[in-house]
Amino acid sequence: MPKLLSEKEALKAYRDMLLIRRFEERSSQLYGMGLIAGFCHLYNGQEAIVVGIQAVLNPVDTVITAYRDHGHMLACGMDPKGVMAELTGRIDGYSKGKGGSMHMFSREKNFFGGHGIVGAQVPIGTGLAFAHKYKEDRGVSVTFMGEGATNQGQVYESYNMASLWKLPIVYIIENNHYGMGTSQERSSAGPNYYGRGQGWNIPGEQADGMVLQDVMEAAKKALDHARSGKGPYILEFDTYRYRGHSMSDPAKYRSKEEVEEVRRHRDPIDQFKAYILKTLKVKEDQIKTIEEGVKAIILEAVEFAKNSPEPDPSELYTDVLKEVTSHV
Amino acid sequence: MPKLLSEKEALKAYRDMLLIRRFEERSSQLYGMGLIAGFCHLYNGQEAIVVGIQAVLNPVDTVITAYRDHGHMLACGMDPKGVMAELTGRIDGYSKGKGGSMHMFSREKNFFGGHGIVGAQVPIGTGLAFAHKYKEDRGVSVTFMGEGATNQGQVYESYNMASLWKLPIVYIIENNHYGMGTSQERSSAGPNYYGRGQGWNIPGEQADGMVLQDVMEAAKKALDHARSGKGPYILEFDTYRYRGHSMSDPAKYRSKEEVEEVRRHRDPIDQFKAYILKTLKVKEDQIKTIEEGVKAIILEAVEFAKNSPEPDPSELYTDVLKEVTSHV
Amino acid sequence: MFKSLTVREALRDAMAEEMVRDETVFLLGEEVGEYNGAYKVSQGLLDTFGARRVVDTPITEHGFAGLGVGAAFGGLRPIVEFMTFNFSMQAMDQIINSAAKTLYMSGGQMGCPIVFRGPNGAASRVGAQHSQCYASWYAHCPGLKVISPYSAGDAKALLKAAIRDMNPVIFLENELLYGQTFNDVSQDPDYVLPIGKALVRREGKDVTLTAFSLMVGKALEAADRLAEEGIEAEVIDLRTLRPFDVETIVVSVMKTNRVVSIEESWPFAGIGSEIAALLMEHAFDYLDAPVMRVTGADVPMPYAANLEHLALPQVESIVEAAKAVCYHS
Amino acid sequence: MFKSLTVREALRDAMAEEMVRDETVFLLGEEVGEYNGAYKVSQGLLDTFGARRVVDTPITEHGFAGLGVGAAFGGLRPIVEFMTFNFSMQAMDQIINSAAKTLYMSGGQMGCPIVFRGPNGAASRVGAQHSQCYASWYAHCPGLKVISPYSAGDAKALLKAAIRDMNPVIFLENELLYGQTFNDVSQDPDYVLPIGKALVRREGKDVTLTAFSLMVGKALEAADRLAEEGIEAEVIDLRTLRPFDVETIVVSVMKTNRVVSIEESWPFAGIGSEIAALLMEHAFDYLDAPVMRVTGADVPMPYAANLEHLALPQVESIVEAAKAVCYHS
Ligand SMILES: Cc1ncc(C[n+]2csc(CCOP(=O)(O)OP(=O)(O)O)c2C)c(N)n1
Ligand SMILES: Cc1ncc(C[n+]2csc(CCOP(=O)(O)OP(=O)(O)O)c2C)c(N)n1
Ligand SMILES: [Mg+2]
Ligand SMILES: [Mg+2]
Repeated sequence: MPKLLSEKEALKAYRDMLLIRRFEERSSQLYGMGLIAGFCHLYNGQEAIVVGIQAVLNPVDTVITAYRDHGHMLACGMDPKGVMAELTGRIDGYSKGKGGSMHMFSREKNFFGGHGIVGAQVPIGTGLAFAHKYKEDRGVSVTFMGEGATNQGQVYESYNMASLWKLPIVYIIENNHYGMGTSQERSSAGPNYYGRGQGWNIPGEQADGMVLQDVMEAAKKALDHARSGKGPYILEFDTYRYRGHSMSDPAKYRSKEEVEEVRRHRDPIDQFKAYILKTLKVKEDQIKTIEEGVKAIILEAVEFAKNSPEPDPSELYTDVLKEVTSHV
Repeated sequence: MPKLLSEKEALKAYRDMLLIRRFEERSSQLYGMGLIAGFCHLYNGQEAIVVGIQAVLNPVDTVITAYRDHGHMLACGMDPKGVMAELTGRIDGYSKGKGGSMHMFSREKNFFGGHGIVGAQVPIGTGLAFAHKYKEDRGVSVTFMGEGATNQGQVYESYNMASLWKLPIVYIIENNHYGMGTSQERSSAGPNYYGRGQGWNIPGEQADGMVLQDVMEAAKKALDHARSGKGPYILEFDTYRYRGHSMSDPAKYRSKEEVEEVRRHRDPIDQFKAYILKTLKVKEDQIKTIEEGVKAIILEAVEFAKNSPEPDPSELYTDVLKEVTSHV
Repeated sequence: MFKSLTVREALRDAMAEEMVRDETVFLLGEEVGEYNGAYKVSQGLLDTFGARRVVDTPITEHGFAGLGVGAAFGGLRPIVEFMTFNFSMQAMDQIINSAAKTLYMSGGQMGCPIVFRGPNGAASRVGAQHSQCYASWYAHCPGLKVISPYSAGDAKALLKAAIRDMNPVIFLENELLYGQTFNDVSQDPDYVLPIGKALVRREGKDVTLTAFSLMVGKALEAADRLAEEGIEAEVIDLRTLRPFDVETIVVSVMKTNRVVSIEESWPFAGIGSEIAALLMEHAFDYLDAPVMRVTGADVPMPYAANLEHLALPQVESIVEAAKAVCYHS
Repeated sequence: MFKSLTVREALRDAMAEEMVRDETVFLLGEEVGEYNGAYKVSQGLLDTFGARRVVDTPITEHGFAGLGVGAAFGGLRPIVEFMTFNFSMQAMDQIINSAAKTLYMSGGQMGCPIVFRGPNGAASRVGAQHSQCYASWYAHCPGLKVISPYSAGDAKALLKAAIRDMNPVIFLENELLYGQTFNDVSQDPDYVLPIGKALVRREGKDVTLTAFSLMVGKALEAADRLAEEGIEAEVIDLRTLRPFDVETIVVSVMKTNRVVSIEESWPFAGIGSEIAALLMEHAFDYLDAPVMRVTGADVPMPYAANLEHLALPQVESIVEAAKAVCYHS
């Protein structure tokens, strides 16, 4: 473990996971208040995955995911103010309020969205890998998907091209065991997801997505593989989402006990907190400080998102086309 | 082998393969004469596959394939006259001349086409299997595809549903090593095609598609599996097409020697003829009789197809919609 | 004989009655079973009909649409639910190339009796990828029938007609209508409506408003407002988009001489464009003003509340358009 | 300065010149490399530019279209060839939801400079699944540009413009035009045409014929025939379908007062429908006759030679339509 994380890094990871958790809790509140609308998919419970992976990325690496994307954005350093203002549909949001929860991007942070169509991000992420290779920038595309999305045919079309052309890409399957109300058992044939790449000569492995260190370790191995020119790698993380699929899902397809069981025994933040307290001997008041810092950031984000104005009506017709042409 | 084929059956199989071969040779001629147009994909070289599989099917079983479909139609007993007349675009063709080479069907023979979009027949065939199971008719859907088509995502979406719901289906991959001008190596990652089902718990195996008896043996096993309620099975047959991809393909992407090598040493008809002569002690003149019979049938089909009239102009607007409603 | 029901309930009843009537009818789609439908349209169907006939699928629209087509070829009558029609884009090839064209390509042999249904167009605040209206795309294509009802009664009677039809039918619902109640729902299990007939929902002599689905409600509201200003608008609920009932519109135009077409989709090559072209051809001499189109803005759907409102046709814009063609200010 | 070339050669030259100019431009698709293109449009490009920039793909349109979109997001300028646009239906979701909408959904951040190109519409005798015209579907959707050129010179200059454009461009070619020679091809590598401008290919005062792609040729032939009968037809080559150059048509109609729109696609909600609607809105008082549409028959494309001929617009039907709107018999 010390190989993976210095104290400073551990505290940053703890802070990032907490930031995501608190951000989502606030999003839920704002949704209840009517300040956020439409589809809004929260990430509570899955925080260790994005934070663990982000910890082993290089700045040149690119990240892409589906609609359950707030965690990915915060983990890669996007400003919570801009994310929250997008959720409220305001001009200071990352997409000027035009995209909403599912459609945010940051070229600066190499975050390529935020995609609402299940599976669509997978070929796109494969294209980002193609670009890395073409440009020889040594970057890796990290392409996330849910376990439900792995049944999409475009995933295997992508696997095929990625393997044929040895593209630098790590496919990450966040297996939270449900795709909306459908459990993994009812949606997916086969022994597991990480092994489905074998048919295309893509190695894969599984790790506990609730344990930050496990995520990092697996991610490091996968990234090294992709970076060294060996082609794609698949990681499947066992994880859980605490909330319903989206804000409008009461999640009656699973028992309260099932959820409570995970929250109590496998929560990624609790587990990591226990680890840093015990193994890294971090002091309780260091933790306190972090928690207060996070609280302040979130409050600020909420205030910002409430006070940012709606986009000007003229924005309706902007950004449909980009009206410059390229002259190299 | 005697378990598989009586003398009578063997002679029928020989005749069917020969019928297909001669039919395709004539199609090629008619194409050259301008009597057939558009896309026309010949089956020469692959005859043992459809004939071998057809030999182990029950009448209730359904067959579906792509556009390289003349062999499948003849093997399942469709009338060469109707097939040839469709190729010439005449009213007595199986589709009244409206479909052409790629789009023929026979409900009577349970042949469901003839589909021009690569991969599209695979979910459709899976739906035929769904119907078999729903109706409990003990039928199996036999769904053919090329090795190029196996890269299509919809194939894996189909595998997933077929395995989840234990549908009675055998997927047949006719691996002729080229999809148009692209060799298997350049189109497909992975060690093989039949093994790609493992990720979905679907058993698969490979056999020599140039040897009729091998095809039958493999097919029998696969059909038994599907019929007994165990779900899908994948068969990959190693085969070869002698002609270009379609009539307009000069096939410059492979050497004449490569083609000649297969023709000389692995031709399915020659191999089977040698087998029946030697092992079944069939007489040369029995073979002759068959050959003459086939010749006559083909000549008759050609005459028929040349003389059948073009569809009446009024046919332009028929068959767009079916104007009866169901009242059970 | 006519009962008050929500559109959601009416659709469910249509499916349930047809499943009782015909053993080969089954429902296939994401979350249609144990979840009772993402929008609860299939509420109770799994309990009533069991997992053989109410089939939850993986999230693989291309695959399960194609599977539906195959099942239809195989003698069944699938109802394929798209959670929303936005996801039908993944299945487009199977819908057009396999379902719509095969009857023709087979010279009449291979009918494909299948219904593709689900909410179409914008819900509320769900953004560009989840808010497209597919009406004109599907209506463009021969081999399909395309229905898009407004009221609960029509939804039920037309869905039943669609299920009984021998052809592939695209049945475009609207999420914002699901909860709306109408007192026009027939309880007679044999009551079906003919596909291909528009309905005059309000008579008027000054201007014809054409609309379908959710926009019929807006057109009716606009007609109320116009009445206050002394303009009597006739409101036509198109109901079916293919085959298209141009006659009902022409008859109306012969009286009103003015038309406003309303749809929530993008303007270019939309349903309104077709209406303009058809009226040119069939009623040129009766038109006292150009056909005016009120459509969704020619942009992907924005998320922001104010922009979304601006992107969609509102009652005010319909009123304005009607006044404009009446040269009334 | 202008040279004689086939459309096929002109397209190849456009790609080659842009690949020389800009290192980020590359070509991706089935059989584009070693096979030199299924229709030989990319002849020689692999030899010149190597396998890094001329990439043969598996037969997975959905996947490689999406890969192209990702590569565009990642800073490259992909040209994605569909062997024919019929296969783009498998990729529709990536084209519309990912390529066309993302700029808007990102508030302007995520441009997607990509060209999807290939033959559109009917070739010869290839049947229903291989003969669809996608012009109106794509032109319906904001966030795209849609080009469909006729001559070799336009093909080259507009494809170069498309490759340089910052937006997703749908570039609809025609297989039957590939072998046709035009002497209008600029050899200046900096010569590009603006996207969005129609061209008057023949001047006339009696009737306006609008067309795009292969149908421009038929319209020009029809104009010759009409001239023999004393009718002077003006022929407009639309060239771009989105953004649409309504001005050029309106200017023409102000002179001719009559329009025949020609396209090979199905009539319902087609390009002709849009032209009718636009002319209602922009030139109602100038129209002396209804806009008449000559379109493909409203059926899937039949294979039989005689039926295929009947299914497609022919010179005779254009001549007849023009005479009809001129009230000339
Ligand atoms: C193509 C498509 N079909 C259906 C949907 C509706 N939908 C959104 S999320 C979702 C479930 C996805 O589950 P999973 O991939 O496991 O991701 P998770 O939500 O668990 O993170 C569904 C069915 C969609 N957005 N796109
Ligand atoms: C979706 C789609 N893409 C491309 C094509 C053009 N095409 C027709 S056949 C073919 C090659 C298919 O190869 P394979 O599956 O190996 O079958 P084979 O022709 O060898 O029998 C291609 C690319 C098509 N018909 N459909
Ligand atoms: Mg999940
Ligand atoms: Mg092949």
